[in-house]
Amino acid sequence: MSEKPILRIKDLDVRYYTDAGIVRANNQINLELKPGERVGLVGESGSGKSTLALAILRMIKPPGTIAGGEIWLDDIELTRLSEERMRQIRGKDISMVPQGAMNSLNPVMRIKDQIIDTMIDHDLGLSRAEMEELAIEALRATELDPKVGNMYPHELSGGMKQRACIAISVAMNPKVIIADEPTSALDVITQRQVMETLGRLQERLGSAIILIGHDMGLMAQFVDRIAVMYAGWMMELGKIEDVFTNPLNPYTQLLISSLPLLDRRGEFSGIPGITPPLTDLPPGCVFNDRCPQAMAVCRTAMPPLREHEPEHLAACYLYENGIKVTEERHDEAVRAQ
Amino acid sequence: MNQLLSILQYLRRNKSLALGLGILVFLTLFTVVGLQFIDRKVDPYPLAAPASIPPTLSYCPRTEPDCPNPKAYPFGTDAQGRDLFAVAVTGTWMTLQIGFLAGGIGLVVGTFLGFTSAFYGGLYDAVIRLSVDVLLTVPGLLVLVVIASSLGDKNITVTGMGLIISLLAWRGPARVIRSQVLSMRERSYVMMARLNGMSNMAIIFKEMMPNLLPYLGASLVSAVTSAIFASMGLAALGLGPLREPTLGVTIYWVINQSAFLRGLWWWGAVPITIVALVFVMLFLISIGLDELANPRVRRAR
Amino acid sequence: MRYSWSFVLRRFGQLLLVVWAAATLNFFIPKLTPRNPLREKLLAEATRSGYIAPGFEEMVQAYETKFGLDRPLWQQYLTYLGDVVRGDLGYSIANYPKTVWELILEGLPWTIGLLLTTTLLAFLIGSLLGALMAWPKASHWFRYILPSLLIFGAIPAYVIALTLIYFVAFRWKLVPLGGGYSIGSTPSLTMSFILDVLHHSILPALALVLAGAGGWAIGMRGMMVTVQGEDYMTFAEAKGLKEWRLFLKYGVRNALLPQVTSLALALSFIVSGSVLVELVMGYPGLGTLLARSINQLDYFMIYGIVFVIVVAIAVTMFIMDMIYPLLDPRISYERH
Amino acid sequence: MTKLLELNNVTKVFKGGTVALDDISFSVDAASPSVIAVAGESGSGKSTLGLITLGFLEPTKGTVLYKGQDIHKLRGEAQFAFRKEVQAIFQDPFAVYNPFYKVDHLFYEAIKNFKLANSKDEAQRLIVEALESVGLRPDETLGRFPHQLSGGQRQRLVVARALLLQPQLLVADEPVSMVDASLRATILKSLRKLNDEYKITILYITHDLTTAYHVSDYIMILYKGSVMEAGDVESVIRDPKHPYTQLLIDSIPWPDLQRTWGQKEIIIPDGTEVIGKGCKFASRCPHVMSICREARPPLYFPNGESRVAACYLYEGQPTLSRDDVGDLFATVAHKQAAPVAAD
Amino acid sequence: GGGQTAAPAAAPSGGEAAGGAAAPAEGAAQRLKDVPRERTLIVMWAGTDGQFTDVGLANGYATGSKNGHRAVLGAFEPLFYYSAFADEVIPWLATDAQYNDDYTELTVKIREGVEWSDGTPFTANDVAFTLQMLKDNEPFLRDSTAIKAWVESTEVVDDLTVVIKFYEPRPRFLFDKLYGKFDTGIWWVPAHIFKDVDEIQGFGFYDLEKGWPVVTGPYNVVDWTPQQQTMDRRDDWWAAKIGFAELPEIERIIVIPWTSEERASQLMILNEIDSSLDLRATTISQVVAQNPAVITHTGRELPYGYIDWWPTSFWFNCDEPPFNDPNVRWAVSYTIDRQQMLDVALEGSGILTELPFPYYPPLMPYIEATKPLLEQYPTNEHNLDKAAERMRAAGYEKDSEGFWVKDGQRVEASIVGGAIFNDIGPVLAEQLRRGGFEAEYITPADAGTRRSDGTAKISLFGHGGSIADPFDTLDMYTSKYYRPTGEPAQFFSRYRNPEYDAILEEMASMRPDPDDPQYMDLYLAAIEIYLRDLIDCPIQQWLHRIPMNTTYWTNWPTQDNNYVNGAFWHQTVGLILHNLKATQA
Ligand SMILES: Nc1ncnc2c1ncn2[C@@H]1O[C@H](COP(=O)(O)OP(=O)(O)OP(=O)(O)O)[C@@H](O)[C@H]1O
Ligand SMILES: Nc1ncnc2c1ncn2[C@@H]1O[C@H](COP(=O)(O)OP(=O)(O)OP(=O)(O)O)[C@@H](O)[C@H]1O
Ligand SMILES: [Mg+2]
Ligand SMILES: [Mg+2]
Repeated sequence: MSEKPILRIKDLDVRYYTDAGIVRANNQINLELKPGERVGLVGESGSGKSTLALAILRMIKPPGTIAGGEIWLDDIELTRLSEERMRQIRGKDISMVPQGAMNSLNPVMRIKDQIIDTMIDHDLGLSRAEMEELAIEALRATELDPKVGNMYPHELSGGMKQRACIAISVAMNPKVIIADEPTSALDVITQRQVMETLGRLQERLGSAIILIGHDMGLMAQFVDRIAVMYAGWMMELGKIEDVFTNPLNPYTQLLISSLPLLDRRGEFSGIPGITPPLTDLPPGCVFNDRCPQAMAVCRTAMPPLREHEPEHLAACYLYENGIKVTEERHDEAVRAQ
Repeated sequence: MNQLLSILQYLRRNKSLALGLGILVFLTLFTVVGLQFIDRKVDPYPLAAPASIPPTLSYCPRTEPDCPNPKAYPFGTDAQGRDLFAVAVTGTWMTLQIGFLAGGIGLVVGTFLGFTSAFYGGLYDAVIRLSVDVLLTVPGLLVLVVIASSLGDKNITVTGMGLIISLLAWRGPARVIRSQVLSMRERSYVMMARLNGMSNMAIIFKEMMPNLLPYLGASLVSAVTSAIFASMGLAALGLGPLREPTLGVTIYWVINQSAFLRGLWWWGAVPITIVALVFVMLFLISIGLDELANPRVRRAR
Repeated sequence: MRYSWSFVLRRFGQLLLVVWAAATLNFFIPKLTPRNPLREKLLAEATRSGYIAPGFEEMVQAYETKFGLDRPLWQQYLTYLGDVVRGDLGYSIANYPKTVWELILEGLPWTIGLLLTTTLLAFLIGSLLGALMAWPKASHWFRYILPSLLIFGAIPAYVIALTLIYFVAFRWKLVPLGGGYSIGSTPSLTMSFILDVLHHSILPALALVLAGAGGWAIGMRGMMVTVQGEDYMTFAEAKGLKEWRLFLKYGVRNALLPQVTSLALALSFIVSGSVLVELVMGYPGLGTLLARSINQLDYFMIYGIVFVIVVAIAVTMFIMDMIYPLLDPRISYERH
Repeated sequence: MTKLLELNNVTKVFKGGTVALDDISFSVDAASPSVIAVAGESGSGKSTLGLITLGFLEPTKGTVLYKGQDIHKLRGEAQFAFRKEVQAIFQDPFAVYNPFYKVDHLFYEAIKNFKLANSKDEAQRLIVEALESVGLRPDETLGRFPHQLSGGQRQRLVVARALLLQPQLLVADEPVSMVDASLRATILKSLRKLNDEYKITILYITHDLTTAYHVSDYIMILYKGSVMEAGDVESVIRDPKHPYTQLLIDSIPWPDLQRTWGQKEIIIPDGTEVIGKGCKFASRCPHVMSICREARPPLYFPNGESRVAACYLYEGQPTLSRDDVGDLFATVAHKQAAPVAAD
Repeated sequence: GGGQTAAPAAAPSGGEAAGGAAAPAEGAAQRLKDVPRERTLIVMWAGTDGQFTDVGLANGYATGSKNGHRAVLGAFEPLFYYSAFADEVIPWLATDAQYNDDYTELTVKIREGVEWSDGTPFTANDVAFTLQMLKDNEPFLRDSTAIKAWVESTEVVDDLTVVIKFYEPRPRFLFDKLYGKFDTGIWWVPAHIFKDVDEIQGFGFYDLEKGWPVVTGPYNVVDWTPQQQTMDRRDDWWAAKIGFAELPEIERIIVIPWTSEERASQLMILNEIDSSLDLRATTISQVVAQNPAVITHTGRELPYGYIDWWPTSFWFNCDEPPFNDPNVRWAVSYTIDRQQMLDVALEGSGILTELPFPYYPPLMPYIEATKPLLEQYPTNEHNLDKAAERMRAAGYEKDSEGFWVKDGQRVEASIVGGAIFNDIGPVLAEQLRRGGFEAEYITPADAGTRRSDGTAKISLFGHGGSIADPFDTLDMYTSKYYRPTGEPAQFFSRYRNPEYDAILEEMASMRPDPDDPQYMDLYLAAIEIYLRDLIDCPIQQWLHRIPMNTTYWTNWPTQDNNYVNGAFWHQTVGLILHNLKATQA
């Protein structure tokens, strides 16, 4: 894994300045993405997943703003680009497969035209006929009938709409695809179809993909690495096998144990308590008030995301260089500071 | 206290509402304080003052050199000797009275019909819908002329004017609210209310109505606006309480007596400014309420 | 074809029903007054010369018989229905022997020319302004200066018209002082005459557009705010579309749809809606004609104009229903 | 055996011509309250079934009986009792709250209308009890507006409300699909509790077979408004017989690195299928036979097990006669106890 | 101003304008010759709200037309012109008219050489035909009721002589019907065309192809749309041919429809128009001030107008309480302050009147003779004490709010007005209000009906009666016009007094002559009753304040050049047209 990352997010902070206070939606997010890699981003509702996606595309709208950090696409730093340069990158270099495909297509435009629009605005220098050709190709690539190009969104089923969205997103051969809950509104069969299509295309194009969702099952089936978010912070990041078999952060542990499995019928174990509001986080680790293993140190500051095992990072005071530590040692450490 | 603070905080963000309410406060203060300086029964009517005096803060009638009883006409007087300051002070309220009466009744009736028709559907709905469509074709002027000619030898009163305008003012709201309710009827909480054993009327009034409140508020503003427009239009056609110093009637006299040509610019400027102010106020409040009512804006909590 | 013939037929039947009901209602309303339009008319004529000739009452009665106004109401109603079906709107009482059609046709071109155009212009301009007001990336100029221009929407059109006339036409002499065309020119299909007409329509058009655009802007602003929250706007932006395309093809295009329905309604009010502006401008439109007919209680004129309005409204609505599916592909009347 | 709910040949055709339900019959036994899952892909008619059961929709054909009485003919007292005894939980835990009121409104209205309490205190006590039994802290939830609560809290409040009303039948339409993974378990647990402790029969509508598997006793798989397979949840999920069910289960993304999805190919229909004749799934079925396009398959008991499948692959096996479809779950339950031979 | 050229470029040829249609007539532009502005007279009147609704109704007897000569300005001529101001009769289409001794026959001599515009001679036959037509079409046509009641027959002696025979002595027929003055006088129709018309009142008489209307006057209409009516000079006019009169200098007359005073004033100030309907006292002063070229009857001095035959009064319904009591009527009169009305509403520019007569020279002897009576009955006095006295006499007391009450009833004194009284109306109402009457000024759309059926208890209205003879106005108060309230009455005082009726009956049969002491005594007896009972309450003289623009035309009728009254919409318009001289020769 010596390949150069295509996308690097460094210490990204995103804030929404609302009446109720400052929403710290993304805090110190660090993530690297290599070409062809599939990274999953999970976390409960409101944990800042979509915000991260929008931040990468620099589409955070007021009252939100990127408050700090850097986003590198290859050698370009996105947060400092002009709006026009950024626009050219959107859709072409970084594209998005939207959440809820149901409403993501312009209801009064034919599918084909919605694909072509992207091409026109990225100045490919193609003739109309050539672009139509490309659009049809994009549809074919997503296993849609070319006829679909002449249809309006409402004439398509949910799965077809989602494919159409994918067709639009990949039409420009992007280097990074961000898929924000692309299938959460679909039933399992359609979901599988769509995800298979997306996976195939991604492999063909060699793009990196960030899959956002809260369905751990889907993640298990699709991604190579997974990042777990909680209340705007990244709690754990690692290979999917590592995270599933050996979750480090207690939050991840609880999350995984609450998953329905075939051989555990009728057992339900949720995570007690509720997520704190992002405007009013508890001091220390954001999870400390729900964490069964919380220690005194956990109430001091948010632990940084550190590599505790090879390519397995976690933000938790329970570990030091991959070794689980006891509370006493921590207290010592705190005292030492 | 806390609540007041949060309201103020909200107003800081919702600038239109704040500005609109600001104008409202200003107009209220202006008229309420103004009332102390005038004789409400005399000053806004003809012959209360020397005619055609430009705005002046210190006025002495030319006829009396030593000026024993100086009276100022800060807004001037009109050609019939109304004190335009008194007109402004009393007329604003009269105008709003017409507007709110007509707009209010129009909205209440319209809301009731809109609600029931959308909620019960069927033949009732069809009848209401058809009636509204048909009634929409009746020229308002025609109705007014018919009423005016059966009115006897008095002018329409301010209240009467409001009532007459309200006769036709319900058509629009009925139409619009019906479609609002139609979409609302499918909401889950309406189903939930039924599961709670609530009656149809209870559902309409307790569940649906409150949620339309911001919307109704906005509609009230627009209903009031159109009612004031209507009253001014009718006054401009000479069908109104010609003696009463409502803003519409004042504008009627301005036009009728060629005030601009005669150089009596203040005669027109006073009512037009206030009308514009009133409308800007309603307009801003309406935009503000709109924002308040828009769930997408609210969601950002 | 997005709709079936049976739908068109049903919709057409509905149209006829509305026209009939509206025509009936408008037949009876003016009959509610105790006034005698003939006496009013003849009196008005007589007092113009300051002189009421003897035999006046006999004249009134003779005319009543002549116009059939002395017959029972139901007979008058049936006659009226029959005439209307044949397209015969009869004579104007106040302008006999001029027919209602003659008078309507005299006013119609002006009404259509001015009011139709200004209503559409106000719609377009207002909608565009409203959209820009809600567009976060639009220049601040739009968001702060234009709303203040919208204050014009707060002043009745005829007051705007009056003020405009006073300054622009009378004091500064930039445009003609009202009227449909220059005094001394004769209507003809020549360039110079058409330009003359356009020149004369600048002020009334300006007044109507200024007064009307505000309302559209408010509506559009609201819709645009809603549309901007839609997922497809986010997705379209993520596609890297250019600003104007995003604005027009994705934003405005969708926000405009609900406005179109209101436009249909607004179009149907152009006749009755602008009476005062026509009056102030000395513009020879149908609105003035209607207002006067109502004042004179010229039954046949009222019936005629209202009937034309009703048909216009019904037909506009019908046409709107028919073209709406073309504007909004989601609407379809295929199966119902 | 008294029937709590009975659907007889219910068909629902919507205005646009969509056949949402096609001749559905089943019944629920009053004596043994169970959780019955209704599953199927989007648009298969699940919600329609729920709404018809609740009496919010009227079937185009067929009847819905509640305790033996047609629910659309109920009047007065009986109607009122039906309203109280048949309750629901909906998918969107936000939309069921009237945003104008605090969440308490939902409880107080119910208590007031159904006269569940004689005093305010008693009402309060009832509410607190209900909240606590779904694991909510009253001081954290009551007196707040819906948007001030998390999705999980909102949904559990609805469950608590159902608990408070103690209905006989609860229609739960996708109660957890909008809730994230960590809360899902908590809510399902509460649902289970309703059935286990309060003996409430639950119609659990979902497209998520994993949760269906976890909470329900029986399951009914719908496809385009028709029953494809039905029976005891353990056998249906662990060993699906109908090709459609097999496909469904194969497509579940289990959070299990060992179980990869997508063993079965998904066939996309070519659009030539004839609607109304034969098996509805024929055009997507990998095992399609000519007979499948001829006539609607009856419900077979494959291998005499405790479930039925509408598929000709099991031709020759005993069938559930049309008249008995109504007793489907009863029969299945019976079979489970003592499988019987074909007739 | 921009854009107002008198004649636009010629249009391509095309068909003729069909009568009345609004569609732009392609032919019109070509048919019309170019006439420079300085040879064009542009006046603004007729029409309402900026529109002519009578396009194509050149027949003055058509119901919707503007009546008689007004349909097409300068096109129709009377037998005699009469100028009240010059007190002069000018024979025109006729040369002479003589009564027999008992006033039962009138012999009219027609001028030789008068021709209709289609070349047909105007003869005695046209006069006889017109009178017969009026008799036959009673009551549809203007004047028809009177003619039917008065005229027994006509006899055409020869082409130039016609004898009109009456049932009874009709000494006023000549003045009333054959003199063209103010707005009265019969309009003569061409017999050769009208004889084929079935329904006179439904006949448009406008078809440029056929040369209709057929007229005798020096102008005929050439273009007519809802926006303007254009009349061009007929150079083959009979009077020029036979040397009776010269062709007028005006080559074209354009009439544009009236909209509002504001617009008329603006157009006047910008020299777009040469004259208009009369303006209000307050506006005309502005027009004069803002355009030095504009003059009025009194030049550029107050009151800018001349007295019309239409003095304004408060008309009462004398048959209904409370105004059936002369005390109350007098109280009203004492309550109003006419001078204040003048000062405030008319900016000081009006003329009050003590009697319901226009102060015209022929009437002055009568008015002088009334002076002593007016000492006793001061109709113009503002005196609240006297008002109170009268009210108490009528049984009224003031209530706490200062209103007169009797039997718990306040005096409802709403004043029915009309647009032309909008200046004085509100002021008068307010004066009454302050004097204790529950008054309001109203302008209902059905004001006419309310006046005529008596539901209006007080109305502001003029008289249109006497010009040279007090009889015409006084006759309006006789009981022959009495109708119970609710029934329409031609004159609406609803005053009944047998004594008064008797006096008027006697006057009716006499030739009016101020020098005849018997006639004068009868007059004084009648006017004393009028004053004693104050049948109506004189307010002001009605002034025609007509702006006249000297930019293009001079020699307008003014008090220094008093050849006729200046209303160009009156029958005497011909005299004005003949007198106007181009300013820019
Ligand atoms: N436009 C906005 N204004 C204010 N706050 C916002 C806005 N958008 C998001 N937030 C807040 O930011 C936080 C993160 O939101 P985000 O949409 O990124 O969450 P998410 O993880 O995508 O959740 P979900 O799973 O529900 O999509 C939430 O608390 C949300 O309320
Ligand atoms: N009110 C309605 N009018 C017309 N068609 C409807 C209506 N409600 C549902 N349908 C149609 O009936 C069919 C069944 O819908 P239903 O909502 O029962 O499906 P579902 O199984 O609940 O789907 P989902 O999983 O998406 O909720 C669908 O094709 C749907 O489009
Ligand atoms: Mg999200
Ligand atoms: Mg559903």
